[in-house]
Amino acid sequence: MTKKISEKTLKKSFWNWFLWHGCSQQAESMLGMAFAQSMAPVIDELYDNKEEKAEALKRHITLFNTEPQVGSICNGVVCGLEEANANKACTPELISSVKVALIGPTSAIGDSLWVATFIPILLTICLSISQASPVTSWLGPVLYMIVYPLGTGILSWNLFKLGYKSGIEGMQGFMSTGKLNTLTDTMTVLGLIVVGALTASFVTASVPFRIVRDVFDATQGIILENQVIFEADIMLDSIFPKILPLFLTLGVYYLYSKRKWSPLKLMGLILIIAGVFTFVGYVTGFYV
Amino acid sequence: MTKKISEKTLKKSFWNWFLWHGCSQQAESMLGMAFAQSMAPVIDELYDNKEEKAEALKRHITLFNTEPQVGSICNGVVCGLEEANANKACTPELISSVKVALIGPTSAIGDSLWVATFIPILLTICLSISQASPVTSWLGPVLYMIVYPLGTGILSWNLFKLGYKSGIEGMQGFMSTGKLNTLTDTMTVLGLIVVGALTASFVTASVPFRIVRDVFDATQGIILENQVIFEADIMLDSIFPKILPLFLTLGVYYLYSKRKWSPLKLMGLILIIAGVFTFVGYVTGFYV
Amino acid sequence: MTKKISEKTLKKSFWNWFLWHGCSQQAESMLGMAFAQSMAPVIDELYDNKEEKAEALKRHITLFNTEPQVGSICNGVVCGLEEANANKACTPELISSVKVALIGPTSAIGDSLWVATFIPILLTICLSISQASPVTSWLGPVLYMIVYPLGTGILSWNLFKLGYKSGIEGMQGFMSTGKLNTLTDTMTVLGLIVVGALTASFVTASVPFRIVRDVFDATQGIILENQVIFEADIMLDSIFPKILPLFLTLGVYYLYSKRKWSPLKLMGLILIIAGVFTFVGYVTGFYV
Amino acid sequence: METYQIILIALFVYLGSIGSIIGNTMGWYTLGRPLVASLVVGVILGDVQTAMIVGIPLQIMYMGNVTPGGAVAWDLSYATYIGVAGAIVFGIGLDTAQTIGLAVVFAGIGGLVGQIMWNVSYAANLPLNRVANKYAEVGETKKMFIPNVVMGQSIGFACRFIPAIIVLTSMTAASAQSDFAAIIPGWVTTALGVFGGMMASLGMGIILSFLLKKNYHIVIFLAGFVLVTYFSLSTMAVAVVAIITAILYYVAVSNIDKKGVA
Amino acid sequence: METYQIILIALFVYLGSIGSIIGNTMGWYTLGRPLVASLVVGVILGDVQTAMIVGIPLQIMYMGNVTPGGAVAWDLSYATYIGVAGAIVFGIGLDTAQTIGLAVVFAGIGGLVGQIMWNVSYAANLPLNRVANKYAEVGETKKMFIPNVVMGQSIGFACRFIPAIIVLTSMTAASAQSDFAAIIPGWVTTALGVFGGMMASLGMGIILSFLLKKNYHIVIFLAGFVLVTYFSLSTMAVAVVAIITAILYYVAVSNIDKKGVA
Amino acid sequence: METYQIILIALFVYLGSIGSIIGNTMGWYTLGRPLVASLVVGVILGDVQTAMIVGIPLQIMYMGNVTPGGAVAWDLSYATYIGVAGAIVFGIGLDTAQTIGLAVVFAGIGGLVGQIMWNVSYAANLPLNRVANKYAEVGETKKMFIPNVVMGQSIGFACRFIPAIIVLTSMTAASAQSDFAAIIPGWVTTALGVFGGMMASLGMGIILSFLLKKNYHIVIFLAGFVLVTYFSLSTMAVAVVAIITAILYYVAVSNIDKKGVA
Ligand SMILES: OC[C@H]1O[C@H](O)[C@@H](O)[C@@H](O)[C@@H]1O
Ligand SMILES: OC[C@H]1O[C@H](O)[C@@H](O)[C@@H](O)[C@@H]1O
Ligand SMILES: OC[C@H]1O[C@H](O)[C@@H](O)[C@@H](O)[C@@H]1O
Repeated sequence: MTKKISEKTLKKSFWNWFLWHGCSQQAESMLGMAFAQSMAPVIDELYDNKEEKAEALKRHITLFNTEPQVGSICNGVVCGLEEANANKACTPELISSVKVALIGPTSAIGDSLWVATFIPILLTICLSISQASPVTSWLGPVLYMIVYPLGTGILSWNLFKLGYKSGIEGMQGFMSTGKLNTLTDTMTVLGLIVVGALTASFVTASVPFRIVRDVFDATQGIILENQVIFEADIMLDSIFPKILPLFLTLGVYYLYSKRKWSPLKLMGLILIIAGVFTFVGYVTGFYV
Repeated sequence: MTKKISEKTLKKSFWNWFLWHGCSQQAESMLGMAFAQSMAPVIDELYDNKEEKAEALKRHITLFNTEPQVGSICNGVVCGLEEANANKACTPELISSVKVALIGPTSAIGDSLWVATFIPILLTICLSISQASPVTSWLGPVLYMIVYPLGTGILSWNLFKLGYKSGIEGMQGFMSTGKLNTLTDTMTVLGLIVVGALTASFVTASVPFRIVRDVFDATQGIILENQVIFEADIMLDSIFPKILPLFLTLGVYYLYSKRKWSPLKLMGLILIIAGVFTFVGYVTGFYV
Repeated sequence: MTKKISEKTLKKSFWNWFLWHGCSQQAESMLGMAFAQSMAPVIDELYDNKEEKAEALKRHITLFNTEPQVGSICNGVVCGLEEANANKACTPELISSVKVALIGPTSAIGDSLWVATFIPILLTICLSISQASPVTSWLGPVLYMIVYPLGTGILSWNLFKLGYKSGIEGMQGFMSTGKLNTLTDTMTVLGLIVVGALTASFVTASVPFRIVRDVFDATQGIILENQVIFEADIMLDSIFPKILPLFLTLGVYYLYSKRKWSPLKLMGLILIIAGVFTFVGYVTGFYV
Repeated sequence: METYQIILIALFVYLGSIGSIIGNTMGWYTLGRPLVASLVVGVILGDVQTAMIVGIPLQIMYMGNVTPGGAVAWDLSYATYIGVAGAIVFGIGLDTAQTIGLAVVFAGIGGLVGQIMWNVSYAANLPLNRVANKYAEVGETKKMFIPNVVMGQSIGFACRFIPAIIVLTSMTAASAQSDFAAIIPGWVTTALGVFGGMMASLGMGIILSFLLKKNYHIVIFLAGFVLVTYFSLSTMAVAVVAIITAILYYVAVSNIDKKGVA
Repeated sequence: METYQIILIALFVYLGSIGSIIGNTMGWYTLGRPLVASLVVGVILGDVQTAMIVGIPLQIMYMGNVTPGGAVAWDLSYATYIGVAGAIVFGIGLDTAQTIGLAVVFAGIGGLVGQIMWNVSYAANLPLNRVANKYAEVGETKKMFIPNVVMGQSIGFACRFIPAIIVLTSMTAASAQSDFAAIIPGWVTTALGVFGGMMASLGMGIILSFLLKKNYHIVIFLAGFVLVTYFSLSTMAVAVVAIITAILYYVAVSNIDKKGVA
Repeated sequence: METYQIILIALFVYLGSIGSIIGNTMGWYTLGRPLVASLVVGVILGDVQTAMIVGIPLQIMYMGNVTPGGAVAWDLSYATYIGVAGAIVFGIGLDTAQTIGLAVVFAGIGGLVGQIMWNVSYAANLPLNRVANKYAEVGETKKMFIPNVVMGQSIGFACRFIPAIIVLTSMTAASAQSDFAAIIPGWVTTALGVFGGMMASLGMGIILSFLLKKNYHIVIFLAGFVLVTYFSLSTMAVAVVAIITAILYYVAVSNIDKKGVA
């Protein structure tokens, strides 16, 4: 008899993930335990003896990571694969490799499109509502508190179901025709453009360097006091607007990606740069 | 002896079309009778006996439609094909199928590029001339009355001749190498971009919903009267500018294309929406 | 024993070019003599007897042209090819054909990207520094005098070395896989976009034609004096902004490229047009 | 309005209507445009300046008028001739804004009447196919103009000229009632303005039904849309950008096809 | 602050922190956002208006906060709850700009504490893997919630709630010292503002490390960048443009692949 | 001007001219730019401030100067040195606008003389090919500098230095006539301004003749054009956009070619 995950179990699996994906996050297995907990009810339903359950659990407490809200599609896909496996239409190896393959794209897409794009846009709208009038400033956060969790929840659940339905055939069809590659490439294009825009919009950095002097105006024959005769930021921006945030971001990328610096170390570096810049700013009269 | 349409007959055919393409428009054959009248002199010259003429006429009073000004290229093409047919180098079936194939692209391109783009641009220029000074406001329409008919007439006649010259070889060469497909695709790209711009430029719709209240300004300790604390339009536009005209247009498209609503019915719907919106606008104080 | 150009000789060849590329420019061989002088030390080192040297010199005093700063890559490439030739790994014919092939792309790219784009950008920055305050207006030119020659020199030398290193293998690898074509096409795309922008930015031309009249304002019942009721430039720009510079440039292109007019003749034509336009401008009250 | 003025305007209503005997190029697309129509009415009624003052906003309001596939959503010709005439006849002594308001209202009435008459003529033309067929059966090339021009235009003329006469005569009669402008409530003008702006979606929607052949085509449409909204381009600018894009698209596809074949 | 207020705020600091028991959607991404957090603090301390006045600039300053791959550079939840509470407690009698300055400083302190505590919990969670493993070995599906939820959240709660209590209590104690605001030098506020703006680069840089797979990818990133700088588009506008581009890219690549195969 | 000043300026006219002995990088493209030239003249004549005041507008006016394929439409070096010197010598007591007008006129005269002299030297250099050929025939590598540098630059020096001396001396002589500025009619300045703006088309047109290889290339050129006119980008911005486009184009074409081959 073909095994099938019941609707109730799917919901249980989803909620386990949606609420508790971040509870035990750490550097070893990242969201591994949370993923295993999400799979627990599914495993329970699909497999009959302890050995099978143990094996399934063990493969899901290993390292896993994703942006959890958009990444619920992974849980859905794995539900589908486990179902197929229980029906001997899939192998544990395939399950593991698909899972690992999904880490990259779902993390990147989720972080860049949902967390870094959708949230700021929604916040901007709510902010402008709050700014309209001090009396009704509570309207903005209230709206956000309703729209964001509700919208995200619905999205997350639908992605979960989508993943489950496309399941094994979906994945195989995709992989054989090279469509997965095309889709991943497309998502990368999307993500890169958006992250470029985010960098330009949200990273701020300026060289607080300014030369101020009294100058003699020959045409009028008078001395003009405290004229700004050089402003580093304006010059840099006239070469390439926001060049500093760009290089800062690329620098961080380089140190993180190529030099394997930890985020903590990077944070320290940024703190130092910020300190130095502030200092220079006070010395040159940029800040007063 | 090879048959050839005389220059005079071509001109006659063109004028029959240019002046009288719209005279008997109706839902059964659309511009069918007009097309037959345009072909009448050509048929007269190419075929010798009544039977042939009758056959040719009959195939041209059937359904035909196009944007008539740009679409005169169809008449030209059919002239060429009839000539070829009279010389046994083409078949009546090919003529009919080419004619039908041309309906779609020439209608769409003509409507979107000529009627919906060129006319408004020309009108805008003439409008600004009229607006320059009340004394010379007549200059705008006079300019339009000269430039538009003349320019369109010249274009139309040249497209007619172009169609005639490329004729059968042109069409066949095009069709065999897949060039026609590429050209149609290209024209579709062109048309779609332009129609997108037109929708954004010319369709207007706003939600006339506004919340007005007296608010207490805590920082100044005074009551500000009749403050607009919510304006639906501004909020919608901050999400996606002109989102309403966009959805209105896509809605009309959907009802027309997928639900087969008639334009009359759609017009009624729009009238109702406009009424409701106006009503809401008065109730919420958007209109006064 | 394999022959190799010494570092010292390469430097000598570069300096000969960098300083004296323009010394004997004329219509017959353009920069031919300068190129030969640049190759002279290389030839001296690579070949042993007078005959070989004579042959090599003769092939390099023939016509050659390029934008000399970016075009130093050609000298580098030819150094590499001569070295290969001295080692029997290349033929004189190949050297000559590669040299000729490089004239077009390096001229066009150098002129459009370096001379016409980089220089104006750098000048714009320096200009804005000079404009900041009359006392420090000398800062702009001084900055330019340092940054431009230094930057260009470094670029030029590195392109020279790059050309030398890729040398024969580079050129052959490139040519066989069609990569050179792709690169040339890419550079053409780059150049064309930039030249388009330059034309719009730096070519200025306006039709100084204006109709000025007293008009009667019916709404106010008064006569408004000297109203501009028609301004050719504004109308043209509302059709297509900067249409005149566009057509002027395309006209010059046409006359130079298709009608083989000389630059001097074109200059005369432009002088006449400028004269006529100025005249019309004074007559219609555009200039006063 | 004098009788000869009524007859002249009604004649132009006919000539400027879709499918009139002078062809759409000179008729519908020239005489039928509000900008031109207002000049014509102004000349006939002897007040070009007022005519242009109301004609310009009407032209702006109806800029997006397209009639794909015989879908005449709004009879522009009727709308403007009646609208401008109404504004001149009833507008004496009103200020500019009020006069324009009047024009919008009368244009609304006119456009509606015109739209109905278009549908009447569209139906009335159907039997002509029988006539054309009879001639075609016997190869009477010389007689094809009878169903198309003679009959078609008799119907067309009747459907435009006569109702226009009626409407214009009623207006003349009503204009005795000098406080007419005061009767029209403000919301009518507002509603008609809103309606006019929304009507442009009809033409666009129908053109889209020809152009949207594949699902992803919607994003090309959107591209044109955002060029206006996000990049603030004019229609003309988008047309230029679209032509550039289309040519590059054509060259690219042709090249790829060539390579695929080789 | 009263004791119950301190407890309530500390509770929200925990709920709004990354990985709390109500899930990041409702916690970190909703309760943790400065805009929402300031409302909550305002309600608890009974001064919504002041809370929002400082919450809005904090939200703008921390807009670009992303935490890819567990890299929590800055604890937003901690930062805002402490920042807003500090501004209300110490800000009595100050003008708006000074109050906001105070909020930035306290948010700086709070964010730092939060960032440290995140790293503590991140380390403290490591042994849980052993527990999970034990249950997994014997197929105890029903007990997977013990290491993940029960143990994970005990640690999480301890790491957020307790330090928050300490910080808030100290603040309450210190607020006796009424000229506190005067003690904070201007450069601290400035430096923290500069730091906040630069910190957004951390999130971006780390996301980039996932996305930049080939060298030329950098120019796609740059394309998004210049759409903002040169074309003045908003993030939303770029997102729309990016989606359009991506769909066209997908269609184009799919078509070319099809042709290449055939 | 004193004799030593005249000699110095004439020397710089030569050094800043196209193909001088210090190379175009340091000469034509550095000393020859109006911005630099005006500083040099200012230093020599001891009035840097006035020199810069007229140098800046001259630089803006001649920004688009390119000389593809030896087509020196306008001798920038001559133009500015003479123009700035003229403005300083004759401009005493004039206001800023008048001084700049003077500079434009003298730059016009200077540029024309320079343009003529360029053509003279371009012709005079022709026989050098014979000399070079003779040395080449016998493989005299060491002597290639004779025709190129020694002879070429004797001609170049003669063609620039001597006429510059003459022009500058005449100017000095004429400056006795103190109302010189009044003699120059306004239309001369206007016409020269118009001419200067149009001259940039010469450089562009000639570069285009190298770049426009296929018919459709014109639309790529147009794309750059409309990025400036419709999208209001600066030259720098277009350069960045063009580089992004070019790299993506290169990657796309390379990929398609690879697929076509496989
Ligand atoms: O859509 C093509 C064409 O269809 C019909 O013939 C008429 O409505 C024309 O106005 C229109 O241009
Ligand atoms: O980067 C993907 C993902 O990694 C971790 O799980 C957390 O930092 C999440 O916030 C993040 O979204
Ligand atoms: O066009 C390439 C090149 O041609 C000639 O050598 C000179 O006019 C140079 O200034 C120019 O850069």
